[in-house]
Amino acid sequence: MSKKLTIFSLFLVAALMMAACAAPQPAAQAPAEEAPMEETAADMSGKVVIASGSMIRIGGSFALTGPIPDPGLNIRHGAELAIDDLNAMGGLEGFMFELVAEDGACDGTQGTNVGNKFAADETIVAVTGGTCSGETFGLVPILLEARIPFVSPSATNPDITSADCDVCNRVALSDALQGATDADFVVNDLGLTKVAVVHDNSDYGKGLAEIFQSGVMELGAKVSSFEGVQVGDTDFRAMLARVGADGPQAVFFGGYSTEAGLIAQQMTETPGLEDTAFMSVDGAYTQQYLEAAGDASEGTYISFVSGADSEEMNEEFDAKYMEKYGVSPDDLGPFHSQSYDSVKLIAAAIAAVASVDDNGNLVIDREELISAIRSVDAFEGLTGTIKCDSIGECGAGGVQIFQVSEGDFNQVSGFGME
Amino acid sequence: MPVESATRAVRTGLVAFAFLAYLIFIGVPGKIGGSALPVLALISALFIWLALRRESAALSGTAVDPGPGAYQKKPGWEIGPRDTSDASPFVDHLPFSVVTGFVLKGVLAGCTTGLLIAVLSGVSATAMGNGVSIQPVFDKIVPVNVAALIGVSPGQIAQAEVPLLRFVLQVLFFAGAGLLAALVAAAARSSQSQAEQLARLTTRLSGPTTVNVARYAGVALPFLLLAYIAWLGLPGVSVFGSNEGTIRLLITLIATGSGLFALRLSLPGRERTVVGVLLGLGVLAMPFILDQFQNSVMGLVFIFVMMGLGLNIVVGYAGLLDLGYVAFFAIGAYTYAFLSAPFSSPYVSSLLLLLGVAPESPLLGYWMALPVAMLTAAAGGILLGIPVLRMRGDYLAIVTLGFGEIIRLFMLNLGELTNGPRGILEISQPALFGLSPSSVTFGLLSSQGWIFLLALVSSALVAFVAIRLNDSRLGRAWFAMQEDEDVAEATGVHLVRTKLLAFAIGATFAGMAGQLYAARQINIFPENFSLFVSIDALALIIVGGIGSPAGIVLGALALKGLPEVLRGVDEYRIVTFAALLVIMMIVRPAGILPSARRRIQINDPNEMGPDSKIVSDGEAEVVQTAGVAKNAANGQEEAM
Amino acid sequence: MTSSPATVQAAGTEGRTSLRQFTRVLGAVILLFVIWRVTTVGLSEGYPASFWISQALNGLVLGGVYALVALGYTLVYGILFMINFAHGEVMMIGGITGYFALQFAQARGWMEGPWAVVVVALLLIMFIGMAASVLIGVTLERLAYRPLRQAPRLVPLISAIGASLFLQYSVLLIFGVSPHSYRKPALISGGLRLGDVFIPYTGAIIFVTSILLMLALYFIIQRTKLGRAMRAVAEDRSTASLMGVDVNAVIVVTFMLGSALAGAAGVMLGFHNTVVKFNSGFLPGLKAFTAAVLGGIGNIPGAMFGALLLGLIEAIGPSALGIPTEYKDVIAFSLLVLILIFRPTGLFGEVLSEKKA
Amino acid sequence: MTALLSVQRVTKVFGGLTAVDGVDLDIEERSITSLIGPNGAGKTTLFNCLTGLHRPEVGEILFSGSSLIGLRPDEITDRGVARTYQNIRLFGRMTALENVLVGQHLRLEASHWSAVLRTARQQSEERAARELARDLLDFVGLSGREGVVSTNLPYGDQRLLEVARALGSRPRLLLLDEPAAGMNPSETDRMMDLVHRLRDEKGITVFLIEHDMKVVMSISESVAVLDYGEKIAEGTPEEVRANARVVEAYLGPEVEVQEATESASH
Repeated sequence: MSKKLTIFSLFLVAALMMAACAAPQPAAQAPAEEAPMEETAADMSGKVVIASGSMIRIGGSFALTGPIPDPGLNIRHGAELAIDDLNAMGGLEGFMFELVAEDGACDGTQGTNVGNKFAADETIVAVTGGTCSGETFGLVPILLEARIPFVSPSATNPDITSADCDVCNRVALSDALQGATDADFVVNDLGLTKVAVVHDNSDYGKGLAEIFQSGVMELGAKVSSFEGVQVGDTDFRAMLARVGADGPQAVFFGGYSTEAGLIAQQMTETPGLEDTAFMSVDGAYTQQYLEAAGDASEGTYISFVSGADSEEMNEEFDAKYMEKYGVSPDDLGPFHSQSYDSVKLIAAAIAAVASVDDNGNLVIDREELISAIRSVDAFEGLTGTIKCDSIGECGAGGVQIFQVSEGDFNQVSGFGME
Repeated sequence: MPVESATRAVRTGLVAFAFLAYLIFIGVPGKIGGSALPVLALISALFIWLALRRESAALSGTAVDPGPGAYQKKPGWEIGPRDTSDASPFVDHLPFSVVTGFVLKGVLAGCTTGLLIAVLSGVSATAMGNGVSIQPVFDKIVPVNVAALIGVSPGQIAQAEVPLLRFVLQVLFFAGAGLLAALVAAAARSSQSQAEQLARLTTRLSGPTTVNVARYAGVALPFLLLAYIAWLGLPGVSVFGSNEGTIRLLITLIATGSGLFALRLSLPGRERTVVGVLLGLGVLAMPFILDQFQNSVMGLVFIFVMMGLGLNIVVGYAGLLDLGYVAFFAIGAYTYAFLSAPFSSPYVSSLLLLLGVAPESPLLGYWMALPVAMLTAAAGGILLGIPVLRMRGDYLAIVTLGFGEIIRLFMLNLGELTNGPRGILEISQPALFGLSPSSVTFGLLSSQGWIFLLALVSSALVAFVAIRLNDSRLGRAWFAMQEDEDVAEATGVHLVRTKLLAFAIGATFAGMAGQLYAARQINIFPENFSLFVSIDALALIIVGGIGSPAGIVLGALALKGLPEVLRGVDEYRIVTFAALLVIMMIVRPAGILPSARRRIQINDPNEMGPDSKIVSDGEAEVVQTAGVAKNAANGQEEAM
Repeated sequence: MTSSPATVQAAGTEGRTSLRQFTRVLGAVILLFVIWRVTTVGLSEGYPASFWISQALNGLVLGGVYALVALGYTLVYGILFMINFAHGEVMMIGGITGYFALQFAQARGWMEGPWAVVVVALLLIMFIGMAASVLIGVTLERLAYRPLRQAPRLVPLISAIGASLFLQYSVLLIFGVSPHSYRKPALISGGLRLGDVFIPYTGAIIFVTSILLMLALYFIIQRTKLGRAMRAVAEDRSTASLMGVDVNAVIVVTFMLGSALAGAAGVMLGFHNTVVKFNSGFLPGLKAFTAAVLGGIGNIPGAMFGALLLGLIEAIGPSALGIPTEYKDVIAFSLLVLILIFRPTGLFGEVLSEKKA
Repeated sequence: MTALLSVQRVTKVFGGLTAVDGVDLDIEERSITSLIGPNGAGKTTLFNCLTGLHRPEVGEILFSGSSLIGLRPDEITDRGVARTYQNIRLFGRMTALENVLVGQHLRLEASHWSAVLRTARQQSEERAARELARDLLDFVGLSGREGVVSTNLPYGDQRLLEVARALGSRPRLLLLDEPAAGMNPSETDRMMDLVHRLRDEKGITVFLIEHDMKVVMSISESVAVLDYGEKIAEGTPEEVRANARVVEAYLGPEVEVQEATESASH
């Protein structure tokens, strides 16, 4: 018996040695073995090498589950269409693009997991996403360390781009711009002096509401109340009764479409708010808002960040979207064009730095790609002419303000009116 | 008799169709695309095969003794081979008629499914082709799915260009699937009897040896898997192409889990010590072997192991159902965040400025912050513990749930202190002697690997403390309290102190886990600490086996690790996970690795019938006798 | 025999003098704080009386919905001593089904017809929603709970959590992620205006209907043979079965009753708040569960009272205390904690629940 | 000589029902005293008052000179009062040995830290505790049953185990609530023998509730009788047997009284 045990433990030791010794090998031997191996994706000097016949893989972090899966799906569709279009045009030097879609769930934990998944995969060239700011904050530190640039189509938190983070980019416009423009519109264009501010306690909604609040106060108007609700609430009557007691001239809501629609609708049932103006932000610039608000949506204001989009490109895009997914893009959420553009932007940057080496492999230098994204200039996208600045703000155009009439958004102010 | 089997076949087809209809409604064919039909056909084949296997098992029982008893022994979830030893002469010369019977049944079942699928897709396609709007919502998902199912593009359906042949093809496909299932079932049946005979023969020849070999194989398995993971990590090795990361993660999860089984399989004493030490070394080597993604997932798994071990003290040892455990996790995370993130929150920053601390530099490093986070969490545990001392059972559950929500809502709304929904950013990373871990380990350890290593070591420590405490008089007092609070008190257990100790120790562990979680996330937000974290922690200790640290590790591997493996099927993973949770509870309610002591499961005497018995797992069957099960209840009534 | 468990509770706590003093002091401190807040802050804001009346009405409507759902929790708990965590989802299924029924009716123009047609159609929609909920509730019981009836208590809880997630995400995958908007027919949109108080028709309907349904339930339980059987099973399952009660049938009926109420709540909430989606059952479910515990879980009048109280506190609390509305859930849960500190078995919970303690 | 336990005017009211009504009782050190009375007479309630489960509205309970009123059950156990229960209340999923170890909970001093570190002192204390637990199991006649899960013990053995658990806290006064209930004659004899040995070998004062008159008469040195919460008689077994009120309480002056007594107890 003891002999058996000895043999057995010897075997175990051997197995363990295998396990333990295997670890140092990649690091120690990788540089030496680099040259002869064709399959290797990235070498030590920070290059992505794509063997001929392989795909150029772009990661995507989308909020497919979690609180706002609808816009997440819409953004994914936009990215998929961009990949389809890129490949339909023959890809890049004969290399096709591939979207590696992951579920970021609009949540920091999932964002971290997704980021680590991309960072571990040496074939991932760049990332589009994340959908939500919290999710994107999960991606940031990991992608920064892994030197993978990302372009977010919809994370609007002002803190996402900064001078410290060279891989962080977005085609969405920062909330700072939208909040300030909305405040200007309410005070100067509508001439209101007393507004109530409501937010949905998401980092997006609350951030916007605070920017709006300070904007309004700077312009000399009064903020009668500042209230929060929760994403997913459906009964806002108690909160609105309180807001209404102060008799504001307008209610501003920072948040997403369902809550915005319901607030607009329930305002008509609240004493003191029946005829008060309602304004919300790009999160509510959807078909869903119109549906949720019903007749109450008439006359409400919604701001949206947009570019001087060419109608022709957008119509073409909408048609393709309809064809492939059987839904109109606006049914799901507002950021499909931004998503499409962020992928196209990444592809353009890749095209600028990629080169084919002697073996027929496509070589992309990570550092070059990071700076190439920042130096994109005059890229024609669905949202307009995109130009990235030094901190990664690539959003085109500006803030437009729409008023709902006859069940449709009609622009009343802002960018593109002149 | 043929009518009966025909009805049974049709019923099988109906069940398969119901399941497939569910898959169609949740959009699986649209996801699969062109090959949707064959895949669905294969799934239906699986159903039919399972049904035929059950029937064949029942049939072989009746071959010798065709009494009604054989049918009453309806096989439950165990689909595996039943005791067919008596039936072997019958099975040996498998008569031709049985095979044809099988085939007929399989084809009939397949045709039923196929016809129904064809009707479903045909009706939908015709409706859509004629421009009938079924429902706006269905219209969003149906065209793509039905198109994939028929094998045409959505556009063709819209123009009503679907040839009838396509539907015939569908029926044929499913009929073929039924045929395939029948043939497999028939073949397996004959080979099954052969295999059984072979097994009996080997057992007779060398009884204990085979058992020993199986045992050694079980013990060796985790080591083989560890070696395999290491090999997969070598440069140039690529298995299954780009999915390598996920496959390797899966194997890592299995290796860790099977290690626990290996420990249980090994003989107590020297052998177990050797296996334990080697396994420990192997697991400690993992952070160096795995890549960043796998490390990050394993790090999360072991953070949840710590949580689970802490919650287990409260729920498993002391029997206090706590649904708000996330509160202490959050307290730990936020405490560390306040101490280590620059300008973490307006209040804290101004306080720091007042104290003359530069806001950009972290106040305390990871190690210095650790006791602070633990103490804060423990204080939170005691604060929660005091008001709930008198509450029992479900009242305790809902109050703790409320407490967890209150903490989360405060974090969300106390913007001045916690920065509200915008969270706390740039939390500093744990360092080693002031150096970054990768510089100490010469680049062998990624930051995520370092977190994983820390999580491993911390959970080992936590498990050690938990096990030792449970073995001491405190553990006995907890258990006594769980069994009968009043008697425990009358026997000399200081209830207040014992309960508060359970809450405090549990909370301390959660605080540790929370701190590590904050370090892993770097940026934390109130939404990270929702009710679902509590539910996850509770689910993992119950799935793993309440009261058993090894079970908790397994539970965490299954509940926090597997969903990451299932990433490929993104939106389906939660549904799959949820279904697995229900099935798991039904198949193995005591958890994967139940604790030996608590085999006789937690029970409220009142909810059990007087003659009830609980089979906690395959090994032990403990019958609670009628008189004693009623004891506590009667004991209370005796008070008058 | 029925009164003795309560005395044990008293006995178990009586000796702990220090704890009792602690709770007394705590109670006094909290009461003083609340009075101080209400007088100095809440009232000083100078809200008119109509404001308080509107808030109270909002609260009652909310409470009515909570009550219907809470009754399902309480019924199931009373009989099986399990928390049916998926009950909120049963309600959501009712709401979703009601939405499709409404779409169907609207497509056929029934909603624009004479008022009698609209009323009949609305009732029909509610019944369809209830039927769907009943179907789901019974299926849940059969597949996810019945196999676990002999298992330890935590096991069905986890199974219920799994079922809850499964239902939510199945609905997400089948009906899509976007919320479905109910379009109120003209008959019930708008409301009654009494001076500065506005009562939405849907709110009034919810309150009245939920009271009627609760009375019906109370009648079923107290006055019918079925109710007697239910109470017998709740009291002692094995004895009841010895007395010839079909325990399985009673449990199924319990699930049916609870689910029907939840389905009705789902449809009415759909009309009132106009949106339903895959997770719209979760939060009301949680609140209703809180309400059921507040009143003493397992106790039917307790659930009704607890739900109405919770609704009122949620609506009035933030204004009365002068704190932001985002703390309404904090107030709700704090109320729960406080009430349970002083009455550890809920407001009405003595007989049934104490047996389980 | 003062009594070990002195109960003075103790009254306990539940709602409208006075369960124990101004009971006075003295129990001498190293005596065996029985408490008898019809069902529902308030015997167990008195026990509950003694062990801190109930707090009497009126009265004083002195244990070796100091008051027990207002103390928690575990504090009373710490003073040296242990008890068993009418309907056995063991820790069902623990082994016999573990049950007795829980009984010793109060007498173990090692800190929880030392349990984590397994210090030598803690280890030797644990060993001693196990030793003592085995001795106690031997003493009550359960040698060899250490590892049996208590639920699986035969009924009579469960009663013995309850006594062993109570002994774990090294009591001076042991309250036995119907120790012989439900036992067969030979088990009853064992129990009676054990009660004697408790007093003779361990020097423990025993106060027991018992219905079996044979047991009461043969082991008690003094007997107290409760009826409707009131003490109606006290004295030696012979005196009590001869007391007219006791006979009346047990047999009833009329049949209705007895019925009332029974219904009150159910």
